[in-house]
Amino acid sequence: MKMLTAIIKPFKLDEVREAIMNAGIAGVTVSEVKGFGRQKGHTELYRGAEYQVDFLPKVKLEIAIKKEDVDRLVEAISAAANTGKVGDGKIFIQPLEQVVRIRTGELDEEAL
Amino acid sequence: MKMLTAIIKPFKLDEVREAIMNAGIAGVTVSEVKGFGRQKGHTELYRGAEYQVDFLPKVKLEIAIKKEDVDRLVEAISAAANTGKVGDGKIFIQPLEQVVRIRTGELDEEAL
Amino acid sequence: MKMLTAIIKPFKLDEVREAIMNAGIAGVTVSEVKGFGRQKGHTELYRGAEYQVDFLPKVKLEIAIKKEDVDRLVEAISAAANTGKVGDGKIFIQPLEQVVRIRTGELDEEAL
Amino acid sequence: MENTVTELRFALDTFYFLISGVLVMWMAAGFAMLEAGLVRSKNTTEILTKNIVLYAIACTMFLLVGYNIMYVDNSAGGWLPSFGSLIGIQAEGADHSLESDFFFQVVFVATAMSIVSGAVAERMKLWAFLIFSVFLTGFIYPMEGYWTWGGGFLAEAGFSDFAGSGIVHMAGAAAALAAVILLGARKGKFGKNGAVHPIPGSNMPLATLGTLILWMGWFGFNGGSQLALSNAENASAVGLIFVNTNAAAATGAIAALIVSKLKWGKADLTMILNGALAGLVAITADPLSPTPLFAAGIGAVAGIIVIYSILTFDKLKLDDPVGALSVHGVCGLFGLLVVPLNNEGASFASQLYGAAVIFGFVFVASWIVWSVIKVTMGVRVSAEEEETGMDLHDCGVEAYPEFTAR
Amino acid sequence: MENTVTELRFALDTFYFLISGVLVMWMAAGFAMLEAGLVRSKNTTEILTKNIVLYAIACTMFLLVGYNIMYVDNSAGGWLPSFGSLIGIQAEGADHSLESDFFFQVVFVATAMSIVSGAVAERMKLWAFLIFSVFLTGFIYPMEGYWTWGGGFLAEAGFSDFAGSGIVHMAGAAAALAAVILLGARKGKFGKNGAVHPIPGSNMPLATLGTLILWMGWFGFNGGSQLALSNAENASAVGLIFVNTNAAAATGAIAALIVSKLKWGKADLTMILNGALAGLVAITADPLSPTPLFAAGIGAVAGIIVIYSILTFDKLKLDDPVGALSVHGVCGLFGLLVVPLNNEGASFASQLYGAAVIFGFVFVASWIVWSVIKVTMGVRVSAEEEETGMDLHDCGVEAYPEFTAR
Amino acid sequence: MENTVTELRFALDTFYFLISGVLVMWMAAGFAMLEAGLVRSKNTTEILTKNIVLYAIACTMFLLVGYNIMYVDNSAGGWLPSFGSLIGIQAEGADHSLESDFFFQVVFVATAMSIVSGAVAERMKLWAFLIFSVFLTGFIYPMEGYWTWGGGFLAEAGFSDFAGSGIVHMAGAAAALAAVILLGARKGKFGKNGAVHPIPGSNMPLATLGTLILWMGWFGFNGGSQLALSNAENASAVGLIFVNTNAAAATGAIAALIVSKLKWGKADLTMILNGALAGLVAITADPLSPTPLFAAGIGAVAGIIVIYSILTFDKLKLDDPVGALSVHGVCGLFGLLVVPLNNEGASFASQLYGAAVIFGFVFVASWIVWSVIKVTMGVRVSAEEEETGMDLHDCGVEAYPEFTAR
Ligand SMILES: Nc1ncnc2c1ncn2[C@@H]1O[C@H](COP(=O)(O)OP(=O)(O)O)[C@@H](O)[C@H]1O
Ligand SMILES: Nc1ncnc2c1ncn2[C@@H]1O[C@H](COP(=O)(O)OP(=O)(O)O)[C@@H](O)[C@H]1O
Ligand SMILES: Nc1ncnc2c1ncn2[C@@H]1O[C@H](COP(=O)(O)OP(=O)(O)O)[C@@H](O)[C@H]1O
Repeated sequence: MKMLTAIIKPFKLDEVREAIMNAGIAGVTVSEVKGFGRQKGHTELYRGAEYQVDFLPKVKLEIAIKKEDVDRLVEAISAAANTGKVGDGKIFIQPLEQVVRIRTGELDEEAL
Repeated sequence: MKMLTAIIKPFKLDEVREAIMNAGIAGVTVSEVKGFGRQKGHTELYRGAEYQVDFLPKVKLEIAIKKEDVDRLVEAISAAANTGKVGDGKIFIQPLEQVVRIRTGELDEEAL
Repeated sequence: MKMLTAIIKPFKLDEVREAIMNAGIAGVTVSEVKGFGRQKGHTELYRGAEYQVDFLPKVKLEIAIKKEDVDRLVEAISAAANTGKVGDGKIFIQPLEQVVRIRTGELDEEAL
Repeated sequence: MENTVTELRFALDTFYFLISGVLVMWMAAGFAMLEAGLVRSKNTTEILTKNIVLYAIACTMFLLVGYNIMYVDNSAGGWLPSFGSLIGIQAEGADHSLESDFFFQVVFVATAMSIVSGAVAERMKLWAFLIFSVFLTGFIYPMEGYWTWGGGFLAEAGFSDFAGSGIVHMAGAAAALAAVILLGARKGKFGKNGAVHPIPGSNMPLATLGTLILWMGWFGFNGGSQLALSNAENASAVGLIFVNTNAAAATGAIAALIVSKLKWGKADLTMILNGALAGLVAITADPLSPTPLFAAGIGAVAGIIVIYSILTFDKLKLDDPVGALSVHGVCGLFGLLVVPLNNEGASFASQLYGAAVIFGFVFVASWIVWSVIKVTMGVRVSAEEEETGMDLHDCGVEAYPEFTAR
Repeated sequence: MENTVTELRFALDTFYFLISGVLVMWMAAGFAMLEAGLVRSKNTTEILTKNIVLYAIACTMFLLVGYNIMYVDNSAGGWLPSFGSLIGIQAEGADHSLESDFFFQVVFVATAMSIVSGAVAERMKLWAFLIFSVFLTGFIYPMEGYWTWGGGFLAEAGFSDFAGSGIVHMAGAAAALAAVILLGARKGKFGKNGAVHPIPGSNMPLATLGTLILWMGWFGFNGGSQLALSNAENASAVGLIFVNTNAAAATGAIAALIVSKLKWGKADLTMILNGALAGLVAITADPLSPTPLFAAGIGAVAGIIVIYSILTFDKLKLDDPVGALSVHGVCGLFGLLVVPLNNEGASFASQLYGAAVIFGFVFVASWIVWSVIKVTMGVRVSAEEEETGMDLHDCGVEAYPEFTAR
Repeated sequence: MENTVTELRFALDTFYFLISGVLVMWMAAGFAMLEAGLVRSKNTTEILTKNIVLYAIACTMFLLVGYNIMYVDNSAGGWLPSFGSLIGIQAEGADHSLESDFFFQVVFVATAMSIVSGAVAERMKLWAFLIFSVFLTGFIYPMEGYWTWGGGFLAEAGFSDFAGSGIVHMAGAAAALAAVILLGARKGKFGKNGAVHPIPGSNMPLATLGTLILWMGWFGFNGGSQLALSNAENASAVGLIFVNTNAAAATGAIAALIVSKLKWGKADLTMILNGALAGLVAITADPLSPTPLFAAGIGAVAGIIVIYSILTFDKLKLDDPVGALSVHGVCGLFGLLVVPLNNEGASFASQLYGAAVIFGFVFVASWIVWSVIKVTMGVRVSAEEEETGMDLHDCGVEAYPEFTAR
């Protein structure tokens, strides 16, 4: 199993969620994050002093999936989250050794 | 070492935290997330238009532990977080290669 | 590649971000978390009842990097985040198998 | 010319009633903000809904039946009011317009009802609350109000309650107490062995704003209760009432601050807010007879009482998220009982009698209404709704609905 | 002595104007809070900026030209106002100070303009809005205001609009409607097949506070529009106006609650808030002639209308984040049309005529101004700015700028 | 009959004082909200506590000693006040009730003190602040107030300050300046090489609400300072004061908007808010003599001054989170100095003299008190408390205590 983490632009969340569902994946955990990267931040103004805000709002999705679903899902997310502009985000794939469904105690692929 | 990530229902946080402490684990990092899964969301109403909210509030706990503590901790969390109703959440276990305690520079199991 | 996760004190964020940039790393994802550990919480008071708040505000940084950058970055973060007081936080290092840049489809080290 | 002057007096007194009424109406916003600040955000939309709708219901019911019950064509010294039509008709030679009087009175009813919403917050069904508010504002309050302000038997008995420490505030608290007992505490408030687990409200700026709105509105509440302004005596009286009202609130806040600092080493903001309100409630029974210094003393004592009262209700496991029972009930009673110290027209016995009658009647009548509601439709939301928050269930939208995890 | 009394009447009426004006000025805060609560947090600083600056512009423009256009030296029954200098000079033997009248009138203009900001929220350029506000408050509103309140041809035609259901509220809505059409809907509001995707506002306590502020301010709005208080007849009239205004708001809220409960099973808070405002707008056309019961009826009907109107605008894909078109436009018209039921001086025909003239003129004039702005500087922010939020682009700081992810 | 009329005038003037006082009291909420909005959320509970308690202390101290020092039995033209008992006794043949005068004056004191809390926000110990407020409101302010308004030597010297640009606002700023210097800047505000790191406040809607509350309250502040209303001349004066006050605030906001747009390309909301307040402070020195157009001019200039003043204080590394030194100090001085342009009774020299005396006295007296506090209990919280926020340390509860990560 793999743990797939995607960082995307916030306003793309709905489209990405649909893409994930259409790919037949049943669960996602989402959080709000701030991202810093190639996309440049913006200058804010407060009481006459300008300052640079480098952290931009992003949304992080964590999705535990079977190994064989990885490619399909990466494609689906990439397609849905792409705007072609810098800052579209990344997908990270990490090993996942075990999954437990708390309610039933089911394990691993059964628990996804 | 392993990194254990648990997604639970928010109101279970206190009980789960106690269970973790009782299992002799000394540290946890917690964040608020929204979860999407088998548990269905709810219909909200705003200015006469109903809409479906699929993301439900969940709490995510990240716990770095020794390999030999995994089973004990999974059991403790499962027991504390279980309500028997859909949406109780999951536990994910991932490999953890190295830990550093920033304050002292201690490494790995010493740093937990 | 590795995924490096650092938990630090919130007011150290700016310094740590600079340290990361100076180490030549181009991207970071940041989130607000609450931490529980050796550092003790504080007693709050509400309407005449005191209560213990164990979760302290922390900031979590997630940084995907090349294997060879790990040591350098750990050192840079440790130096910047260190106050010498309990609660300075930890750095966790986990395996990272694949990275995709959504905008271009670039993979792995190219995508960092 | 004489006529012009008489009419001018009529106009000034009418204006004074109306402006006082606007200030009291504004207290509806004060209660709404105070309560919105002191509940958790998952119950905030619901408490806002309760507050605005209860004001609307109070105004409507008091127009339809309440004012009539309380003031129109009643016999002096009686127990039972007469029933006539709506708000009656302007008397010949009245000092001010009937409608301005009605307006001033109607906003009082809403105040009484607002007291209840805070005490039952975070667990009472929206519709149970709204149905109760029909009864309190249409019948229970007007009935007991008639006994004193409408010239009924309590007035005759020498009971003295200038602006309503008892008739409005303690009455509201009595209705709230019945509900608090029937409802039970919020889940998680009380632990084993008498442990009290505080459930912090979500928004301190709103709670503070609400308190300052109430403080402002109280000048209308007490100042308007002189019921006339247009000659030197009355105007001077109103001036003194303003000064005393302000002084009692100020010392109430300071006293609560000091007790809080001495007891816990910290300035417990919501206790200070309650201290100010406690001073206001206590002085309301007679803001005219004391000197400003004495008024300051009354406020200070009320500011101390309110803290110990809140702690005591917690010990009794009576869960009151905003402290309404202590602020309006206990300090309302305290206010009534200190009247004789400054006002020769009142006696300790008559004050006690009046307080007992009002409390007893409102408590029992409310208990009956709440009980009927409990048996028929239920008063308490389900455990699951309480957990998820009442906003989603009753109102459909959260108070701060943006994605930010709650 | 006679002189003293005359001056005293002058003083009381002046004071009455000023206090009424303060209450209406306070409505600026009401609109600001209501709108801040009903937009997303990424557009909140910008809507706050619009609200405070529009008030400032309205006050300045009405001083420079507006009051002159509307009231000074105009011919009776005319179409075109005369032009003179500023606010004119106090007439001999006036009943109240000219400045107090100006103050009362100037805050009305701001109200008309405040209506627009809500309807165009979350997508209109700050500066396009501010430039339009110069025209509306300096020229368009004063012009149509002159036709009735300044003694122009609509007054002559028997059109009756006591406190401005049409002249202020529907006029504001007409200007807003032109903008809403030219602007288009917010991105994401309307889906395929007529789907409506609600875009919840960010802060329900602010929206509720705003509504209660407006409710409070309305006593000045309607109560002050009697324009005199200092004899028994006028004072009684003002008293009745207060009661009717309050009754209509209360039943508006209750009616909206009931419709919401019946239709969707829930208490839709922002609909209830709109219901209260709908009742207020509707009674504004004539808060003096109806009995309180009838006023309550008008409010209730308005509370029902407003919900169906909001749903209809959604169907028409006219995006109005706060419901301003329905509350001020539709219920303003409704208010005008029910005047003849209680007021013999008004006829259905003249009301319709007046409504059509005001709506037509303001809509067309606004359309022209908006169009010129659209062609020259543009009215709508870029798609990207809309996405990121207008706060960063127009104002530079977010409403809640702390690190906490938005 | 003559008596009735005299009493009626007495009643109207008393009422006018009381209502004006209520509006000024309401400014306490304005300062509380403005400051709560402009500090970080970790210091919000504490600033709320400071604001409500300082109001309470001001009211109590002014009752106990302040009013007596300032107004009772003093010799004309003197330096030192006499000491008597409390607020004195109503004079024979007074125009209005003594208590109404006291009430109006007491709320002014609170305003002066409110100015301080904003400037020292986010780093001054709660109790150091509260102890200072005892001295400012009980002694320092009443002393310098006596010199002009109590008939002391500044009044004799021809110093003219109608409603307190100097006596209230600049005085408050002088006390604040002493504290700002002694305290030092917030950690992180100033970087190397004169870099200014803005520390955005946490809640723009609250800051805007606070400003609009202050704007509203200012009608009482300036309008009530005419001190009489009940004849045509006074009533007309009050009317003009309202118009001028409103005009200056409006143009202050607009001017700040324009400067902000020209300088930075954006509409800096908190600068606009400060601009409105700057206009209000500046017109306060004489809201009666200028024409409305001239008042608008004064407001506009103040709106420009305030921006450059804020930038200058930043350059001087004097850290003032809310801009109180600029709004109340610099614009208060500006207001004093333009009085002679419209008011023949005032001369530039006497204005300068009065300003210097007030500023000098309040600054030095405050410096002494602050210094004693600094030496004995300390004025500044520890670096660690500053980091964690003052709410936890001083008050025990955060402003928004729900789990949501701060
Ligand atoms: N090395 C990294 N580690 C963790 N997160 C990263 C890394 N690089 C980028 N990110 C995340 O991805 C987001 C987008 O990255 P950015 O470099 O701005 O644009 P792009 O994805 O187009 O290359 C960042 O805001 C950050 O949240
Ligand atoms: N494949 C997944 N990857 C990541 N998180 C998941 C996944 N499936 C479920 N979750 C998380 O677990 C929560 C509970 O899952 P759900 O399917 O609703 O119920 P259950 O845990 O009872 O199976 C979800 O809200 C989501 O946060
Ligand atoms: N075993 C762990 N797993 C996950 N997070 C941890 C763990 N131990 C500590 N943390 C995180 O690190 C933070 C600091 O840890 P703490 O034990 O308080 O101090 P120190 O880092 O000095 O040892 C905690 O608040 C928590 O967020």
